[in-house]
Amino acid sequence: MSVVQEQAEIFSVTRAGEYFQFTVIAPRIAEGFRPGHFVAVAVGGENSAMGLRRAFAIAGATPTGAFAGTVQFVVAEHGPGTRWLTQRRAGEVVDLVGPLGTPFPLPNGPAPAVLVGGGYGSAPLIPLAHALLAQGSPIEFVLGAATGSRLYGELTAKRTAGQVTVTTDDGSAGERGLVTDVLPAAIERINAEIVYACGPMPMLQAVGNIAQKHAIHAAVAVEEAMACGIGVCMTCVLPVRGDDGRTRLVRSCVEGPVFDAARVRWNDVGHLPADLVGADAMRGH
Amino acid sequence: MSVVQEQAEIFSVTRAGEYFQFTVIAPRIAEGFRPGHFVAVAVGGENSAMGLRRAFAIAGATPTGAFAGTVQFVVAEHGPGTRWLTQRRAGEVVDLVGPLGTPFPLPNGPAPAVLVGGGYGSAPLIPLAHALLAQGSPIEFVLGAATGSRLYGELTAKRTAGQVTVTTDDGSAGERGLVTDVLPAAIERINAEIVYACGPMPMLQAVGNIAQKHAIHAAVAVEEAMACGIGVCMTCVLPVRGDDGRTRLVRSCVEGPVFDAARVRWNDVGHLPADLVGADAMRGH
Amino acid sequence: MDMSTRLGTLTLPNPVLTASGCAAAGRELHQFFDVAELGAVVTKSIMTRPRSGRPTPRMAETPSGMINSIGLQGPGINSFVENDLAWLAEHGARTVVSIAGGHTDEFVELARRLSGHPAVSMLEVNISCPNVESRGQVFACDAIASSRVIGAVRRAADPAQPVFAKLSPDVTDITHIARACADAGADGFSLINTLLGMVIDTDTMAPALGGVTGGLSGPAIRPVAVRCVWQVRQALPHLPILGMGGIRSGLDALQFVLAGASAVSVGTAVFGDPSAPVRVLAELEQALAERGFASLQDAVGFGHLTAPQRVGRLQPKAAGAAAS
Amino acid sequence: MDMSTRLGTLTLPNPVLTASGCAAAGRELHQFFDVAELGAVVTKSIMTRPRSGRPTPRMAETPSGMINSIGLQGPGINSFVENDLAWLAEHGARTVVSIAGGHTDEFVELARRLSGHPAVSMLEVNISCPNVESRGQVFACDAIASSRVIGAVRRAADPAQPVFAKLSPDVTDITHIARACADAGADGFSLINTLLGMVIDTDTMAPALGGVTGGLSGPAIRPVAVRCVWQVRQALPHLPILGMGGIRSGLDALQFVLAGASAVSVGTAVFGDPSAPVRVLAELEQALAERGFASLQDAVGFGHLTAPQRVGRLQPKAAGAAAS
Ligand SMILES: Cc1cc2nc3c(=O)[nH]c(=O)nc-3n(C[C@H](O)[C@H](O)[C@H](O)COP(=O)(O)OP(=O)(O)OC[C@H]3O[C@@H](n4cnc5c(N)ncnc54)[C@H](O)[C@@H]3O)c2cc1C
Ligand SMILES: Cc1cc2nc3c(=O)[nH]c(=O)nc-3n(C[C@H](O)[C@H](O)[C@H](O)COP(=O)(O)OP(=O)(O)OC[C@H]3O[C@@H](n4cnc5c(N)ncnc54)[C@H](O)[C@@H]3O)c2cc1C
Ligand SMILES: Cc1cc2nc3c(=O)[nH]c(=O)nc-3n(C[C@H](O)[C@H](O)[C@H](O)COP(=O)(O)O)c2cc1C
Ligand SMILES: Cc1cc2nc3c(=O)[nH]c(=O)nc-3n(C[C@H](O)[C@H](O)[C@H](O)COP(=O)(O)O)c2cc1C
Ligand code: FES
Ligand code: FES
Repeated sequence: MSVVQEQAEIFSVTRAGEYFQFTVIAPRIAEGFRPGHFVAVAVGGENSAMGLRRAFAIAGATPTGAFAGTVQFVVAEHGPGTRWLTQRRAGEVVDLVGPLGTPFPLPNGPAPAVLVGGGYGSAPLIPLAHALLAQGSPIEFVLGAATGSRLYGELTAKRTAGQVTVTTDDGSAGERGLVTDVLPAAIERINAEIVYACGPMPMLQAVGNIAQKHAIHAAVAVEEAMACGIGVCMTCVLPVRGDDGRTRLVRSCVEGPVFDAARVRWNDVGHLPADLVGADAMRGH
Repeated sequence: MSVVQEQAEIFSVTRAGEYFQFTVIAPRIAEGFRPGHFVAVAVGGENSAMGLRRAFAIAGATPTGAFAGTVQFVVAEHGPGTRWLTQRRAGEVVDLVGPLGTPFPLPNGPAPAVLVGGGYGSAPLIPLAHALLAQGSPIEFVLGAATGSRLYGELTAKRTAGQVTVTTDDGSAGERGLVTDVLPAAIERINAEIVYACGPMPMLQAVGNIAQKHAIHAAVAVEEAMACGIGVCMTCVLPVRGDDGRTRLVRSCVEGPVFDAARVRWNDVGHLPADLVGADAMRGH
Repeated sequence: MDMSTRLGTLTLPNPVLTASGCAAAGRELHQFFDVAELGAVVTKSIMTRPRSGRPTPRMAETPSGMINSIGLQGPGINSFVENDLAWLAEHGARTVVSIAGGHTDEFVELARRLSGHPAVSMLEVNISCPNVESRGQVFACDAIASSRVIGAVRRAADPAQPVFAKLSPDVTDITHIARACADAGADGFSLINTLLGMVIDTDTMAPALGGVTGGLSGPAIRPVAVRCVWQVRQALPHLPILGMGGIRSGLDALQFVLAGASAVSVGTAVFGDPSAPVRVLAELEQALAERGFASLQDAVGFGHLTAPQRVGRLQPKAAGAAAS
Repeated sequence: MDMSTRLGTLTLPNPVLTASGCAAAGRELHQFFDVAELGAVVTKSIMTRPRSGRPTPRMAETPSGMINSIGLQGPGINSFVENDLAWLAEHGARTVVSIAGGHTDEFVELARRLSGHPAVSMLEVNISCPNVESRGQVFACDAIASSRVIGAVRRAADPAQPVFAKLSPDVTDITHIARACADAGADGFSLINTLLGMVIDTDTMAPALGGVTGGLSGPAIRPVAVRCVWQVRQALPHLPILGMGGIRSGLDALQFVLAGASAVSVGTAVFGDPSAPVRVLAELEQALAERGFASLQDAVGFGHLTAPQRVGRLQPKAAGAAAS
């Protein structure tokens, strides 16, 4: 796989609840895509005051066949950069760098898996589901959001996997509650050997805890503010335990965004725990 | 007249040689318009790195009748701001402030006049011609440009005034040469009592000299880089002799852009001549 | 929402002002909104004599900003008092008069001239101008020169008129200059003046400005301005700050307030949007309400508070929003 | 077009480099272009020991710029030499190693460690870091501390490796610091490091960065950077300058060259466009040709020349364009 920069024509933009689904023509990115990868999109056009790219998980890529060379991603309007993006129309061109990051690890053979998505976090789980099913892994989805309009991919998930449990904080769709309320049952239902998750950090931590209780692996995709997305700036770091048991601040754009939940020191995000490699050298600075 | 800020829908954008003619819906600006006024247009959209407006002479305004409430201006692509503008399309909205500046002085009664336009400088002369003709003043146009594609308004001028002399530096349209080569003949032809001009500064100075030789008045519209366009920043100044014979740096956005050519100290533009009011206070700074 | 604020002994109905040199003396902006609606109008720095200012070109646009080199063009104090100040008084505008000088005596002369003038609510002392007695070094770049000017102005000025020192960010330690001014009697600070910058015109291949270097302003410098306000607030928490530098929206203004500014000036943004000051005021009021503040005062310096200190300063969200 | 340039005793085939901390050690950018095509790769400032850097969040976007507070996260000099430097050498990249320290001895240790290393073309001494021996005051903000570090590094370093002092714009007079470094033996200057800035998050109402303040970079600061290059060139015309700060295009780079930079670093622009350095190089070459320069060298400092001095430095336009 190699990372490339592509001028991608927008094939279509469609609404889905509060989200905007983009399909863009980016054959070289589509070719290298594996589930969990993301793209970094330039925003604001020429003379924009916004110099940094915005990251979006790839929600699908079609290297061959119908719609060959397309890449999908899903945008939630958040601030000025995403607002600019949601105002783009089919036929316009956006500047993409990708595929970026380390994708979701796939089991070596068939293995039952639960896929947990919070809000637009379900987007990268759709292509992951396809990959798992292709391997013969039974899967189930758990999708949650604050409210019904912020759910993403429920129908596609149903078409793909059959079993989808939905929760919303306000009960406007599915069960009222959090994804973590229904996750244990889902794990037990299919005897899951792995949980995949993408969504807000507290959700990822909670998913990790549940997986741990079930003594199974949780591969979770995080979202940290990124300046470069390609590994050169060191802004996107998280405290993660390495093979040697020592914790380092590692770049979520290249070593992540997918991490083993058990290795992320969630409660130390935003802090410098004393046992962090190199924390001792920070004293007096 | 009062200056207003209007969100103006673009009614049409058409090409004319190298220029783009905009017609926008700005009824309050149209209402206050007098020939010589200009508008200041915000460029780059939301999140633009360009915070300053761009100035354009008003090339026409229709306060009543068909196309009521529209304002016309002509844009030459120059740098990023004008490039952004020329990419706008009908239906989009631009943010305008206007009408700005001091308009062309009109003679008290009918008075033969020559109107000299360099490049897009002819744009504000078209509505001026209408005003003069309405007063019963015989008029003639002299239009010049570096090359044919940079002429503006030749046809409209012909329809309005009949007599139009065209010059181009390269001879690609009209006579090869400068507007000032043919201006004396035009002045003499109609016994002009006033010359109006808009175009590059060296042209304005030369027009002023010719008018002076013919002992007639020249009202010329200058173009100085402007930060605010409304008189608050003092960036757009020129050395102009006042009624008291003393030279001051005056704001071309409010006291201009139209000046009596004989009062502008052309050769001192960009300098601080010692006799300038307040130049003595600059010493040691 | 109580938007009133205090700058020393001066109470203003709201915290949004114009910035010196970006609003002339209010007259032109009055075409777009009533200048009496502002916290105050801050006038272009005035000197004793008429000044031509620097040769053109005087400005160049830069990414999210601009540089200018006006050179304090102005009519001199007499004309200013007769025309500008009279107009402002007539239109009910509260007025902060910015004064500038080439030497301490000039500042003193200006302060005396404005003393007792009922239209003058406050003096802003622009010490970011060259000191002719010190080879043109800018007063604000030297703690001793700064404190000398501020001390002299404070003594000469009307005791009822607060004296604010307007500082330059182009110094190694702005708190050092601020402390010197505070010791000399400054009633508060205006932060910040422009940063020294330069643009080279790649067509002429020479400096784009007649004055070679110029002052950088606009949103580009906002992070530097917020940092200066934060540092001075931390160093001298008892003195009020008038914050400025790249404010274009109510949320921009809120950053300054949270960092410790009791009021803000809107400068360069006016060039892009002539009614920016009143828009910023409305947006700031809404932003404060949305965040549950009962008054502007509760938000001043809020960014410095620790979590326990924050408690009690905010109303429950809904109540705050309703209060707007 | 002869694009070669000299930084002290070092000759580079072209004048476009990466900026320290914006290109890691070249490996990631090598996905987008061959790092050997650059004038040189400037590596992230390295210190003796592994460093965790500061807590997150570490960046916030600002108008035409960003602020960062990475805190010099890095693997320490040993790992750097074994892994990064080895990789750079293997890929034929010329390398400028940026070194940082908490005290003079740390800088010296780093210079010694890199002495004689064939992959090291030059040292850039990042003195914009806190001096642990001086209550954390940044070296570059103090002429004495700066000259002490630069002098010590110059003595300890390989004589074949030029030593450039990387200065901070956050000082009252950058030429004063530059002179002190020159007197201490600096072979040239890297201008500029980031400006100290701050953003307050209006949602959390607290500083946006874990480190509270951070360094402002990007096009927003370009006018300040060009001004610093201009001033140092004027003060010390015999010493070469590596210019940086907001360079995103060939014309941006040309401004620095005209102001007196012999080479430029492209930093923050890489985050928006990973191949910015090679694009800037191509654009700069074309811009020089269009303006009739026969070589990059003819353009260095051209903005300072008087009209008579300019004559003869330019070829007739057509010839110049043809040479591109
Ligand atoms: C690996 C990854 C995958 C992502 N996938 C998606 C996705 O599929 N769909 C989607 O809608 N959003 C996704 N995000 C979040 C998205 O990048 C942000 O919402 C977006 O950058 C916000 O930009 P803005 O200009 O609208 O907001 P602003 O808040 O104005 O952005 C200002 C700056 O902060 C950064 N920033 C703000 N919020 C975030 C955030 N949550 N994560 C990272 N950086 C942030 C921006 O990149 C920008 O540099 C993803 C983020 C990451 C890191
Ligand atoms: C009173 C007045 C009337 C004008 N009328 C017209 C017109 O009818 N049609 C037209 O095409 N152009 C007109 N201009 C010129 C037009 O304003 C500039 O071409 C335009 O501002 C360039 O912006 P830019 O971003 O494309 O170029 P840039 O060169 O990138 O602009 C950078 C900055 O310099 C200023 N600037 C650059 N060139 C000029 C210039 N020639 N005059 C003033 N400011 C400049 C810009 O406003 C901007 O702030 C007029 C200018 C003035 C002052
Ligand atoms: C064109 C212009 C003229 C200025 N003139 C003055 C002045 O006369 N006195 C002064 O103290 N500051 C002056 N300033 C600085 C502003 O008052 C303000 O401190 C600075 O521009 C930062 O705020 P801003 O980014 O909102 O403009 C001027 C700024 C500009 C852009
Ligand atoms: C994320 C980031 C990290 C940086 N790290 C360093 C560093 O380690 N050492 C250093 O000397 N400068 C560092 N800098 C400063 C840059 O090298 C450069 O001087 C500055 O950013 C201005 O250039 P730019 O606007 O092109 O980025 C860093 C800048 C950024 C944005
Ligand atoms: S975003 Fe730059 S290293 Fe990860
Ligand atoms: S452009 Fe601001 S005063 Fe004329």
